[in-house]
Amino acid sequence: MIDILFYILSTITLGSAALTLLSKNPIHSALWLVVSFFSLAGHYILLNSQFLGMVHIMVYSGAIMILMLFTIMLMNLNISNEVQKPFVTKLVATVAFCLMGLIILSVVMRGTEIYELQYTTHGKDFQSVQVLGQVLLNDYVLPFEMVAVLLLLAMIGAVLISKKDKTEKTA
Amino acid sequence: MDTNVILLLLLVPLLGALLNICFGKKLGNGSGIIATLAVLVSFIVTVIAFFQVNTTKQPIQSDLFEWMAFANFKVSFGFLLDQLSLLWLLFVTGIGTLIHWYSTSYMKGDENYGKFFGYLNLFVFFMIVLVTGSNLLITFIGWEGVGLCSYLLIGFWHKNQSYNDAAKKAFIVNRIGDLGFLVGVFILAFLFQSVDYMTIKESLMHGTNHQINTWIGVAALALFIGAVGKSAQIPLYTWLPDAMAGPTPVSALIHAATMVTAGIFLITRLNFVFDLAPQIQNIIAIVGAVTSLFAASIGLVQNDIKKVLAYSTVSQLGLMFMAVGFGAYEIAVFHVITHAFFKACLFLGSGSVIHAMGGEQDMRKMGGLNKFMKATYATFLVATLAISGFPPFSGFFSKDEILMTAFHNNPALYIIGSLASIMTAFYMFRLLFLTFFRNFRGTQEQKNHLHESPASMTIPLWILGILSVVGGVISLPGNSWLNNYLQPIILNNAANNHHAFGTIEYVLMAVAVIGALIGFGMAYSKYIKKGDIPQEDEQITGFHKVLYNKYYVDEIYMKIIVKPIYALGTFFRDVVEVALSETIFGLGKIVDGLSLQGKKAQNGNIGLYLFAFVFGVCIILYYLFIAS
Amino acid sequence: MNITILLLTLLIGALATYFSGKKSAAKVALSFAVIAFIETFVLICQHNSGFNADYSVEWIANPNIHIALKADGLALALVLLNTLLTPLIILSAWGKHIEKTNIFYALVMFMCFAMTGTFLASDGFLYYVFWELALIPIYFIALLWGNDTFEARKKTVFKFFIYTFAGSLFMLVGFIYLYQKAGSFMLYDLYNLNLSSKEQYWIFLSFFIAYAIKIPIFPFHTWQASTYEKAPTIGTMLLSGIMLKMGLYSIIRWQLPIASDAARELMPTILVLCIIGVIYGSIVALKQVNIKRFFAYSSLAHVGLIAAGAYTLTTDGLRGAVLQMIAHGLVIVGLFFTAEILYKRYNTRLISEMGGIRQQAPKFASAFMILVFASIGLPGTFSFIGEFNLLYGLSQVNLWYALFGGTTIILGAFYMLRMYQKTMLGETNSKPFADIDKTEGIVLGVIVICVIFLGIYPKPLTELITPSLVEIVSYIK
Amino acid sequence: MENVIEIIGIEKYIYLSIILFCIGVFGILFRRNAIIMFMCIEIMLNSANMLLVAFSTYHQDAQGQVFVFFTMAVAAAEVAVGLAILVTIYRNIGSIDIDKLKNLKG
Amino acid sequence: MNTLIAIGVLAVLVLIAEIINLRKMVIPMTVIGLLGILGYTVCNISVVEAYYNNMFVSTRFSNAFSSLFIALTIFIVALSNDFYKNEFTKIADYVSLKLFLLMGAICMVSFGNMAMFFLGLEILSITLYILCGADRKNIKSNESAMKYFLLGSFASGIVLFGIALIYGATGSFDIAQISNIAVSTSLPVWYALGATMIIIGMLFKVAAVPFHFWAPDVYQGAPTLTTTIMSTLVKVTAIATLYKISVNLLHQMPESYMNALIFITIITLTVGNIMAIRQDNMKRLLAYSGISHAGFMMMALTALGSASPNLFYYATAYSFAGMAAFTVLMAVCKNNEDELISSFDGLGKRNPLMAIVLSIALLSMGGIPVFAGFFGKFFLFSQAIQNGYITLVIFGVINSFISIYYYLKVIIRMFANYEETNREKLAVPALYSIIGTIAAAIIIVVGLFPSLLLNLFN
Repeated sequence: MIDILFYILSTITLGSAALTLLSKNPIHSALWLVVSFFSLAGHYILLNSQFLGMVHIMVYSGAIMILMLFTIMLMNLNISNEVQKPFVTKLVATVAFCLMGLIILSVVMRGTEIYELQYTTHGKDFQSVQVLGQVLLNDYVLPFEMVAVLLLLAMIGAVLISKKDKTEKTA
Repeated sequence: MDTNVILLLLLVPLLGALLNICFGKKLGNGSGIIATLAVLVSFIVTVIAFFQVNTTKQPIQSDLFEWMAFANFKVSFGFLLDQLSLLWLLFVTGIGTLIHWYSTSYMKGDENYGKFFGYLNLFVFFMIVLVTGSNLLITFIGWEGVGLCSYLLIGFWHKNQSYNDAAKKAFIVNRIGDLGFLVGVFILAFLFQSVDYMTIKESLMHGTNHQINTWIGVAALALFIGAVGKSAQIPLYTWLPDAMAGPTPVSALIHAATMVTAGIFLITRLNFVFDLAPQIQNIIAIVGAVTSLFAASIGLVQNDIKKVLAYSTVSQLGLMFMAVGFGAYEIAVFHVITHAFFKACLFLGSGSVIHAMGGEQDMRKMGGLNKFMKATYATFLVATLAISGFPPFSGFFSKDEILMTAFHNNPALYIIGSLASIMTAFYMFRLLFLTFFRNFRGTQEQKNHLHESPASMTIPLWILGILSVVGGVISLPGNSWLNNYLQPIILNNAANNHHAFGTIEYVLMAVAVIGALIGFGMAYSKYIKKGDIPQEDEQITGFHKVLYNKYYVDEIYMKIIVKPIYALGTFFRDVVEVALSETIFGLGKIVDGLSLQGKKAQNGNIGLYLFAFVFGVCIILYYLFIAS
Repeated sequence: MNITILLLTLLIGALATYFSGKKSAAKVALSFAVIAFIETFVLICQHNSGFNADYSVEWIANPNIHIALKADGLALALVLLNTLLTPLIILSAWGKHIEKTNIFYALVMFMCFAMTGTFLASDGFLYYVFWELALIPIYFIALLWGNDTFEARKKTVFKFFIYTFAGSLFMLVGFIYLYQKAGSFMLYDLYNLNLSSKEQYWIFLSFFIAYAIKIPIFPFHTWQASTYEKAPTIGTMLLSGIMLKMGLYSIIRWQLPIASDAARELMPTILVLCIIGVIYGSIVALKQVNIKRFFAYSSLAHVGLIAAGAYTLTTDGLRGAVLQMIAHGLVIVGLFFTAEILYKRYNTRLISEMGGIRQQAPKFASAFMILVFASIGLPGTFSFIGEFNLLYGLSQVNLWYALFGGTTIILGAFYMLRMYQKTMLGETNSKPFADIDKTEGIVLGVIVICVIFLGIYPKPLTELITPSLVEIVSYIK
Repeated sequence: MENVIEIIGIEKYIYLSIILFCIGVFGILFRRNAIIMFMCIEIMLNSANMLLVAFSTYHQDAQGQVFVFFTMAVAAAEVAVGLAILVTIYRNIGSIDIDKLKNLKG
Repeated sequence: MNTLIAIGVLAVLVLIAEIINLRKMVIPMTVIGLLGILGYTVCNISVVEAYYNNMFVSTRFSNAFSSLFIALTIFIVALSNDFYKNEFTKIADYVSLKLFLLMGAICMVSFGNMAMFFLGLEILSITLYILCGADRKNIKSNESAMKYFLLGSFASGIVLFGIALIYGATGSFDIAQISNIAVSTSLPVWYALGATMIIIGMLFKVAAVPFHFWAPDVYQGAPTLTTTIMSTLVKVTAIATLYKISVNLLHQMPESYMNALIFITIITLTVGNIMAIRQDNMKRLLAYSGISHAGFMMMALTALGSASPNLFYYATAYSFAGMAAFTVLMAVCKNNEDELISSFDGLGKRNPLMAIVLSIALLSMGGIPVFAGFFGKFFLFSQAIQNGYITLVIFGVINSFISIYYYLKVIIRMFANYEETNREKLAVPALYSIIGTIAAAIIIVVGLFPSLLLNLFN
């Protein structure tokens, strides 16, 4: 049951990810990506990380993708007028994709043969919101603060780059 | 005392040289006087020293200071006045004084009058160094020093580039010999841990090591090459005829009387070394004999008065080498001395002629000068008789001794020597007849100008003429003063085991005289009786032409040595240099080209960068995880 | 006297010259150079009286690097050459209009400083630092004050710099390797290392590249002629007179004692190279049309012989090398100065456009002639002493080397006299040629006097250097 | 749901995320529309997130999930800045085709 | 740790100053503040301590590098005054961004946990994306920002994937723990794969070949001050982090890792230098030279664990030389469209001080003795030889003289006596002159007394 679910979700994830980059219309791509993110959230929930799954949906599908859609619409890119890459480039891209996938996969597969998987539950709670909160705000408080710094500077930066200043308007 | 004598001997000419070179312009005519006096002082010192040594039988020796030090030996700046060096000094300074005196008139009016005497004095200085050096390296200073002066004096009229060529040639050819000299020094120094004559002699006298004999042979050969260069023997003789470009007194002093005999001096000095290398002695004798014949044959047809004398000098030097080669050092020395007298006389005489002719040297333009220049003619005649070997002139004795020695040692060489002597007589009388007899063939202007030279020129001529006549007394057959005198120097003295003076010797003498007469007769019949005048250059044909062009030796040397070197120079400059430079800096060009290609590859396309990135990752992963 | 004073004098001299302004720069530089010469003289006197002027203080603790100076006879002799030539070189441009005079002379003084340092340093690292430092001023001197168009000389000077720099980097690698072995850069620590023959082989080669380019030894000489041609004459004098001696000195001081087995093993090859250089340089010189290039090739021939002498590994060869270094330094500086005088008067360096000067300028002609004859090793000049030592050293190894090396005395005479004939002799030139003036006279006079005096009485120098050489040879054995 | 890793196996998750990652890479190589490329980068980051969560469960350790939070923040910041840059480019050249950005080369 | 906090506080103060309209105070305040922080850090250089549950670990290595970063930031902030003259209203943004960048850099060398490493990396990168694109009306600036952003986030993705894999293998983000686990037990291949991916990500940051393509383009397009930051501060940070990561992750790796690293080092050296030869843009030239310097610094990876003083020395020498060079570049090219090398023609006449500063900087980079760059190379070569990597050293040597070639080309142009370049004197803001001189002085002083820096490590 669970493994069927896993396979279905995986298919959706991979399929929608592939469609994201194969769609000619950027809006379609964005929507396919949302689908992909939702399926990933499904994976998270499958892995019993409900909280993370929800956060994921909120941040990615809710914030990031909306931002992207806004941008796409702002630039009026809904009609695909993108010039396609030449065929050779596409071929090479495909080759690169296959090559990289094959190499990494084969590395991992060969590795797992040697490494015997052991899995024993210790039964402790490790993924409830409470535990996550504790870990995040006790052990990981410094990175947490750094994330704050990161977001602050991203904000400053985004404003710095995209804000039109008054002199420009008058000019 | 000894040191002072040596210093006086050396420094007076040096001082004269420096004075004349530095202040020649200011001294004016005084420079000639200063120079002559300087040499005269040396001569007087030499005479005093000569008598001292002759009485005490002890050489005067002085080491001034340590000059060079090597790992296994030291070279001191030392001088040695022994019988041999004094003998040389006597005629060097003696004839030197005369020639200086002669030059005061000869060179009068030259713009570099002072410098001329400066160089002459410098030459005398170096010649003194050469003969008095107590070791090979001091001798080498003199050896090269006289070469330097020879260079300076041959090219004295430096505005004429062909004279400069001659000077250069003289120096360079001499240097070939000098390399031989140096190699000889290296071997001797290596063998004996010394370059000092006395020390080498000592160590040779006490215990000869047979193993070193081959090396001694090599050393002797090398030193002989040095002598060949300096004394103008085959194959390095070509510079001497060209050296006649210098002022005539120079030819007399340097290229006839003194410097060119340095080779004989060296070999005599090192007789103890050469005695150990019989094969080399053989070579020396052969080279000497061949040179004498070869040069004499060229002399037969030359028309330049000085060239004839030059080839004659080469030829006479050949005879001396022949003597040296037979181990008859004292005979060679004897001939050196007599040769110095008569050849100096001949050169100065020819100088007088040239002076009178206003610089003309071609005998075809002369003739009948005996009427105008009595003193010159007389002395010239005497010297000619001497060189041709007519008794009782000095040349007869010395030449005869050489031929006699040759006859005893190697009859083939005797015949060659005799032939050379006959030729000598012929060309000398040819010279005499063409110059002084019959009618004057020059221009009217020259004829009006003809005059006897001033006393300062004729007196030296007379003195030398007299010496040419009586010079033979120092080594009369049977009772040779010279042999006894040189006994301490020459280990293997011919006086000790001299062959008996018998019938055969008288026959040989007679043969020699007849030979001289034949030469005289042929010259007489051709140039007096028939009244031949040598042909113009372009009319000369056949073997005569070969002779006239000196067997084309100069041309051959030019073709096989000088030209290839130049060609090589051009080749190196234009091909090898460029190629080397290109190969080494070509690497730079390759890098530069790579850079250009790289610049093209970096085309600004993000896609490309990403591809590179991804492929880079793939390659790294492949290498790390799959390949290994 | 402390040895560092000498170095400081030169360094301060460089700075003082820079700050002295354009008008007095030459004077300041000259006075400091003369002071340095006097100091060197004092040092040598002290050395002769047994005073040990070695100096050592730690510079960097890890890696173990010292500011170590060794003032033995060998080093002092070369320092003497350096400090004697520097004032002469400065004098040689006396009164000549030079742009940015202060910078120019400051660079000259700085170069003198660096070269002195190279000769004195006994810590390999310090030595390397000085070695490289000497390269920078000459680069700028040649580049900014050189002849020909800027583009042309840029290319040449560039090649020179890169080439020599490239060579010396390999030496640096060698030094680093040695340091790893010895844990120190100090001269004696390196001498006492026990290196395997393979290590020695590589060390030797890494040093050899640096030195062969600097000296230069055939076939590494391709930078030489064009750089000499393009550099201003002062630069050429510094290069040929002193700088290439750095390479030769280093062979003796560093390369041979450290990698002696390799030196012995490779000796035939290197001697052959050196001797090819002698003959090759002479023959190429014959066909040169530019007088500075001509001297450059003559220099190639001479230093080839010097290098050959050094590589004989005999005391005599080494002594000859050192003596000839000094002799060659003096003579080549004199010769380049004559080239400069010729250029000043005629505004050309083409030999073919000269000639017929001797009568017009007898003093100049005489001085030039003495230099020419000194250059070809006439006995009585200092070069002969060196050359004889060298050839004798070579003959001890193998007579053939001496014979082929000795061709220099024939070929040298050949090209030198040919050049002299073409430049000085012949029909009096229609162009006027002023005889030398006072400063020119001083420069040439000092050189001529030194060359002749040392040719007759070389003992002070020989005694100065021999103990050091004997010591070095003892390390080689 | 307790032992989802046990049932499915951690390696499957790894394969999944690797493939997802490679799809992201492929997209970046494949497209020249900058905004799609942004999306592909998001896919890559998400594949890593996926992996982190899977390993977090596998190790029964909360740190992995905490790390995912940070990643999300980073992704958000990146996207914000990236879109800002994209907007300025669009303002300047009226296109977001990265192949038109070829002024800098050589 | 206090350093990091203080910088954060300073950054916030800068933002506050903007709000209360004290823009003129921003730069002096920042410089003074940073000087204080620098003093504090240097004084506490020997403090070895872990903070916040091992998130932030201060060691000699991290303290020394932090000090270097702070010093570089001081220079950069000081340069901002004249550089942003036309955009003075945004000065607080710019300065605070630089301070954030500094925080990121310090996190990267002091991290004790992968989270800190990753966040530091991202703070650094994102700030740079912003700074690259800051000159937004300039299409080149946009382009460079875009290129950097795309490639940078791609690299971030790889790093993150690597971190995830390592986490999978070890179950920890703590670098010390990971290191221990890696030594003590045999790990699945994920670990090696993860480590490789992280290192690849860092190789991208240091612009090692073949991940170097972005560097010249981005350097050229970015505002010059940003380029300065990238080629000094960021490059040094990246290399220090690479070193630290390698030390912690790469021990007991098979020989092939070292081979790969050495190979990458060699091609980085070579490609960087060869490409630099034909450049006619000064910024590109410095970018390529920066690539080759990265190669030199990567030599430190041949002696993991013992090379930190050498690496630090080289990093200092290189970054101050870069600082000096870029200061001159800014002074010379401030009004030019392009930073062509030809704009340096005749600088020796137009402004001798700047010409000398640039010459010193370039000669130092080229490795001419007494300048710090030489000793840097020397130490690295020396250590590589010690570890037996002679091939590497030989390539280093060959590259040294290739690099001299193009450095000299610039120097020649400055001192050339071109007639046509007899342009008027170049007026340079006083701060530029001061900063250039100080940087040059540091190069020389550090060169003459290398122990000053080397002793920081013992």
